[in-house]
Amino acid sequence: MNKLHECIITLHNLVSPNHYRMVFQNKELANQVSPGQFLMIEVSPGYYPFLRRPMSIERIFSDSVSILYKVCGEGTKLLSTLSVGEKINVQGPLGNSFPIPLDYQRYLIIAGGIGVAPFPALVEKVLNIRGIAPEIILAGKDFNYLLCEKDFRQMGCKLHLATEDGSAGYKGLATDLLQSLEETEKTIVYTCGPLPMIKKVHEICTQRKWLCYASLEAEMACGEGVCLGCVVPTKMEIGHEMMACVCKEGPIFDTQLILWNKIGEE
Amino acid sequence: MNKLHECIITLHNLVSPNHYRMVFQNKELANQVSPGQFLMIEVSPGYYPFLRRPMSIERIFSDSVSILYKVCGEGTKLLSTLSVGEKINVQGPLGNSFPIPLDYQRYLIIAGGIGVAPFPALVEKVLNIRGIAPEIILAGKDFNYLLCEKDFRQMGCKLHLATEDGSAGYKGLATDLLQSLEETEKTIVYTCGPLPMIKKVHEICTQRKWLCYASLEAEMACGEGVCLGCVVPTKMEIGHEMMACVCKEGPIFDTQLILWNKIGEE
Amino acid sequence: MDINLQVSIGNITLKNPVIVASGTFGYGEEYSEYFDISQLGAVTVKSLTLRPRLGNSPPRIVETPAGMLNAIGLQNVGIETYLKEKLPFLRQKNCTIIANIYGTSIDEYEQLAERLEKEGGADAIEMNLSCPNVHDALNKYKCPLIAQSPEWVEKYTSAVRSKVKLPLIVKLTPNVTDITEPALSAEKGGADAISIINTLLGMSVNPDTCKPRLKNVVGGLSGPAIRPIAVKMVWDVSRTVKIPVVGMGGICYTSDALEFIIAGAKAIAVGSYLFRDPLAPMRIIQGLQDYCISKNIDDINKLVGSIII
Amino acid sequence: MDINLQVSIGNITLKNPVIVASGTFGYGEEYSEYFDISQLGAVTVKSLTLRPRLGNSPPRIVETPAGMLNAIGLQNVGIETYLKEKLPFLRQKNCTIIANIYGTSIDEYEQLAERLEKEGGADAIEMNLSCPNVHDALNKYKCPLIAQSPEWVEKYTSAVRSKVKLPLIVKLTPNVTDITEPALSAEKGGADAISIINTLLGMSVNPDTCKPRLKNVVGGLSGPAIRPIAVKMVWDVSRTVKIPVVGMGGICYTSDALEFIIAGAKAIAVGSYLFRDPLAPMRIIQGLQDYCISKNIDDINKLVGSIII
Ligand SMILES: Cc1cc2nc3c(=O)[nH]c(=O)nc-3n(C[C@H](O)[C@H](O)[C@H](O)COP(=O)(O)OP(=O)(O)OC[C@H]3O[C@@H](n4cnc5c(N)ncnc54)[C@H](O)[C@@H]3O)c2cc1C
Ligand SMILES: Cc1cc2nc3c(=O)[nH]c(=O)nc-3n(C[C@H](O)[C@H](O)[C@H](O)COP(=O)(O)OP(=O)(O)OC[C@H]3O[C@@H](n4cnc5c(N)ncnc54)[C@H](O)[C@@H]3O)c2cc1C
Ligand SMILES: Cc1cc2nc3c(=O)[nH]c(=O)nc-3n(C[C@H](O)[C@H](O)[C@H](O)COP(=O)(O)O)c2cc1C
Ligand SMILES: Cc1cc2nc3c(=O)[nH]c(=O)nc-3n(C[C@H](O)[C@H](O)[C@H](O)COP(=O)(O)O)c2cc1C
Ligand code: FES
Ligand code: FES
Repeated sequence: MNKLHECIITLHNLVSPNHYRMVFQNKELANQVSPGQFLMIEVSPGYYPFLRRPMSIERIFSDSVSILYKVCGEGTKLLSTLSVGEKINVQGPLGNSFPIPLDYQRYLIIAGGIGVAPFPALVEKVLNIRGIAPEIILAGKDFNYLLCEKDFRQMGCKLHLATEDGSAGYKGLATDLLQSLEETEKTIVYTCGPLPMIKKVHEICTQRKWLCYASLEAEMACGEGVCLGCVVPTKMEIGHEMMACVCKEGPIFDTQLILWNKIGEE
Repeated sequence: MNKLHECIITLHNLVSPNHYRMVFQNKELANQVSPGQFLMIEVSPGYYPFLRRPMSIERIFSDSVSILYKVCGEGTKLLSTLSVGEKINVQGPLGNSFPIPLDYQRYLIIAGGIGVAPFPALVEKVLNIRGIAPEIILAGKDFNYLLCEKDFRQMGCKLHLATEDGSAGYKGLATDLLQSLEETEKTIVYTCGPLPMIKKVHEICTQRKWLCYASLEAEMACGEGVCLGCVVPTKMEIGHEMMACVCKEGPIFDTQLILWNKIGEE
Repeated sequence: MDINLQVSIGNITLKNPVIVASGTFGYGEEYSEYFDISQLGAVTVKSLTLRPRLGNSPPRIVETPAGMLNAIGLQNVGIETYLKEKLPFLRQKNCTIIANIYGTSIDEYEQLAERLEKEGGADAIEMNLSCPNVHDALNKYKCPLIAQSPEWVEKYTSAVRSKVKLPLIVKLTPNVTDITEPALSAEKGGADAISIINTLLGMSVNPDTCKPRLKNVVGGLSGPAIRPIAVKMVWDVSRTVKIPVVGMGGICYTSDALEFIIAGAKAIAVGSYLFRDPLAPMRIIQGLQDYCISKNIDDINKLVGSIII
Repeated sequence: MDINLQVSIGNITLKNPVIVASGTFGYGEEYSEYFDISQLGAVTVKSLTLRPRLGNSPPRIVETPAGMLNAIGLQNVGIETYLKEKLPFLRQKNCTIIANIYGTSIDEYEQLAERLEKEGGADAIEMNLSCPNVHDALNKYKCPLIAQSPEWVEKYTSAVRSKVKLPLIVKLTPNVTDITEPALSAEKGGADAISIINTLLGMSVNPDTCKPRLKNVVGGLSGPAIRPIAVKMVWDVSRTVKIPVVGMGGICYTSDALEFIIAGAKAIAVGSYLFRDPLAPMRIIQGLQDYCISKNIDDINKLVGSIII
């Protein structure tokens, strides 16, 4: 199995202010990936920047893969300057993927901002193996940042929108919306977004005894569990604290296993 | 006078294997430059590479300037990936320019390989102020590397070609051709190319008592005489050795002033 | 032309001079999915300690210009788990193994070395006397390293030397006034080779929060940024000691490896650049071969220290 | 909001904390074509010696990853030509002048300082005890620097201190085991400030020729590559001494300057990055102003050493 892929960029669009979608073609890669996994992308040749950039897999096509990203620093800025037809070196697939237990009727996704990135692929897979469209709480700063809304609708998902400024859907946070959802059904939750949001989702799920999986972020160097740079404190080993690599044991974690009290306030 | 210019690339062509011509537009810059001067070019944003790249001015147009360059390392490779329409940050004009004394009938240029770069602008200027077309010895590895040949012909120059493999013109070196030229006329020589060639041209000119100006190269950081990184040992100050900055006191030097015995074999 | 790429360190012979650096290759499993790791001159494993270590709290890494800071804090499985769970894989792959060890006392280094020798856990031992990311609470940010004291270097080295026959490589820190002093001490102590450089102490601050970017505040700088410093130290040390030098610090391409070898390194190690390009060591092995052919050099050992001043 | 950007060093006040580093700004003439240099906190001139110096043979510079090596060898016009030909320009431009001096003995430093004070040649003196690019023929490549010996640092500093009243800044080298030692010595010797860091020793080899890329073999590494090392040393020193620290090493952007200030630097200097962007200091002055506004800080001095550990 080869994990270093030369891909060809086949689409590269601005999808909302500062956010891009890139599709790149490589059949070998496309055939290996699962929802929840990520890629380490070389944004430019040479040493600037020195490290690759981790990006979630947004969607998986027959011979290509898409990512959805936000320009926040130099690396993503360089990425955004690449053109269709150019080659890009992609390492992956890396990390684990979303578990999809079959004994649920309600699959609930809570996505904040660019945290939506790994979910289109997840929705497709849940549809595929369960025939059920996940329910989604989609939150963002304002209506511009409710990414993938149309895609989710086309996939038949029930959507709950929230914006901080009220420019679309509920005015407030994703977690407020979550609080207001019915508790009755047996529900599995998937979440990704800012850490405080994930933590709050975890707390609500704990109260409700809902299983909750979060896709975490950490600064990464190798993406392969080698450098031990991307750890998060967990109780994955029984009896004592264990530093788990977000890139290897994650990025998807059962939020019950995370030692929340050991994670800094940022 | 502003020396930092945002220019727009208006033309960027491969002119022979590994050699490119780039034209960029900036009226302010175009109005300031003289033949022989050079520019410090930012080949990419960020730190890679850290320094600008020095490039001679090939031709001067009413609102733009051209350079002719050879891809040899990372910097020039990056430069070659830029597209028409993109912006490029250019510092200049820098350094001195070719002196054009009026009391000569014969202006002789000896150019080796990419060393031809500063001469199209010089030819135009000599034509302009003297109405005489310089005579040119143009040398290269093979016929591919006789750059600007057509341009010089169009300008009316008498050309002597030399290639190492004999694929065009005389088979051998520029300096062999120089040796074979007539000694009679009062001649001023301009040269640029590999250092051993320049040195040999200097020796021949010394024998013949011809005034000889060479455009020198040195690794440069500032291009402004500030870092003192680009020096060449000279006798520009009478009585003792003086380290002259190629970027400030040069790049054009009267070859009589260079302390050739202090210049390493490379 | 038949090119000899083999080099010797102590009484072992490496297939070629290209090693992978401790802490950047785990215990070999991950990157064996990328290439046949038995092709390497040697694999240096992540620093081993007597007991497993949790390491520092995150964030542990920050990218910097042409490099990175790390403050892993020697998270590792501990020697016993290494011997039980990691070693068999490396042996099965037929790797030449350099076991990097870290102890908090001479006694711990001795125990680690003896245990490794007894269990056949390594083909050579690298003593990490220079990890910048562990420190006692009392002296929290000054972190004096053993390798900063020539006297201690000699003591530690000779202690371990007296306990094991395995080739002994001593890994030094660049955070010193004169690298030749601890190098000479290591040689005196009986080391078979010096490996330089470990990381340079550094830090980075986030102006938005006014906090250090590393939870541990201080970390070790690696990557191409430090290469000129490393090459200079290799040159200094290789002219000073008689034992071989293993050079590392920012090696990415063949030309970088050549810089170190020509400056005096008998072997070289690829470190952080593995994170960018896991195939870098293989490219370098091929590149060294090609270079020798193009320069008509039949034995890479002839290149070692061939710098012309 | 009215923001105070003024900072004091010894008994002088700089308009703002942004200085330009010695050897990267000449004597001010060249870059005054790019911007109004009187806007700078101060201009540090290229190291001055008693007599003019020719400097080293070329090549003197090599680009490296995110940085450069230089081995200029203190080429300069000498103090007398400085006073006659360079000083008037700086005075006419109304610059705050830091004169950087280099001597080969205590006596030379004293003479230089006295001459400067007598002729009004500077508003502050920076003693360069840390130039890596000058060495006597005997000890050609070891080049021990004054700043590598805390004892000598104190001697040199106190000698000059006793001769002049001008604010005295002592510039130290990062090529030491513990930077706080020479810093404490400089403070004891009567320095008004410490400036760190000078360049790190480094070298580069051309594999094609097997020769060093610098004629002088060894040079000093500067640029963003070394920034994390510099920030760490600024943090170390500023917690140790009571006098102000002038921070430098790879500063390119406002955020870099802020790293140093938050880590403990009262003023900062832009060095090699000037070669890339001569306007960098002006951008940083503006950037500091903007940062203070956005953070509601009315006095930049409140930011100095404000790091939260
Ligand atoms: C498993 C995983 C999946 C991700 N998926 C996506 C995605 O699908 N879309 C998207 O827009 N972003 C995603 N991110 C975040 C993305 O990697 C960062 O935004 C990006 O690396 C920033 O790079 P930069 O050079 O633009 O920013 P800079 O701030 O200049 O980067 C400096 C350094 O910090 C690291 N860094 C900065 N922010 C983050 C972050 N949030 N997480 C991890 N490292 C960071 C960079 O990788 C780099 O090493 C993901 C992160 C992880 C760990
Ligand atoms: C005044 C002057 C005018 C020049 N004009 C031209 C021109 O018109 N066309 C052209 O093709 N080249 C010209 N050169 C040479 C050109 O600057 C180099 O080829 C270029 O800098 C190489 O950069 P690189 O990153 O591709 O190579 P690398 O080898 O990767 O560069 C590494 C470092 O060495 C420096 N360097 C490498 N070769 C040279 C060189 N020959 N001269 C100076 N610095 C060098 C680079 O600037 C850089 O700092 C000129 C040089 C000078 C000094
Ligand atoms: C993430 C990381 C972890 C490291 N861990 C160790 C270690 O456990 N033991 C050790 O001796 N060196 C360790 N090092 C240092 C490297 O082995 C090497 O000496 C250093 O990184 C310089 O090489 P480079 O610039 O090629 O990375 C580590 C380096 C990095 C980047
Ligand atoms: C080309 C060059 C010349 C220098 N000359 C001197 C000098 O004469 N005296 C001095 O004290 N420092 C000198 N320095 C060191 C700088 O002042 C500064 O301390 C160092 O470069 C680190 O800052 P930077 O990374 O921003 O360049 C020189 C640096 C460079 C790059
Ligand atoms: S990024 Fe290296 S271990 Fe996760
Ligand atoms: S390049 Fe700086 S002085 Fe010439």
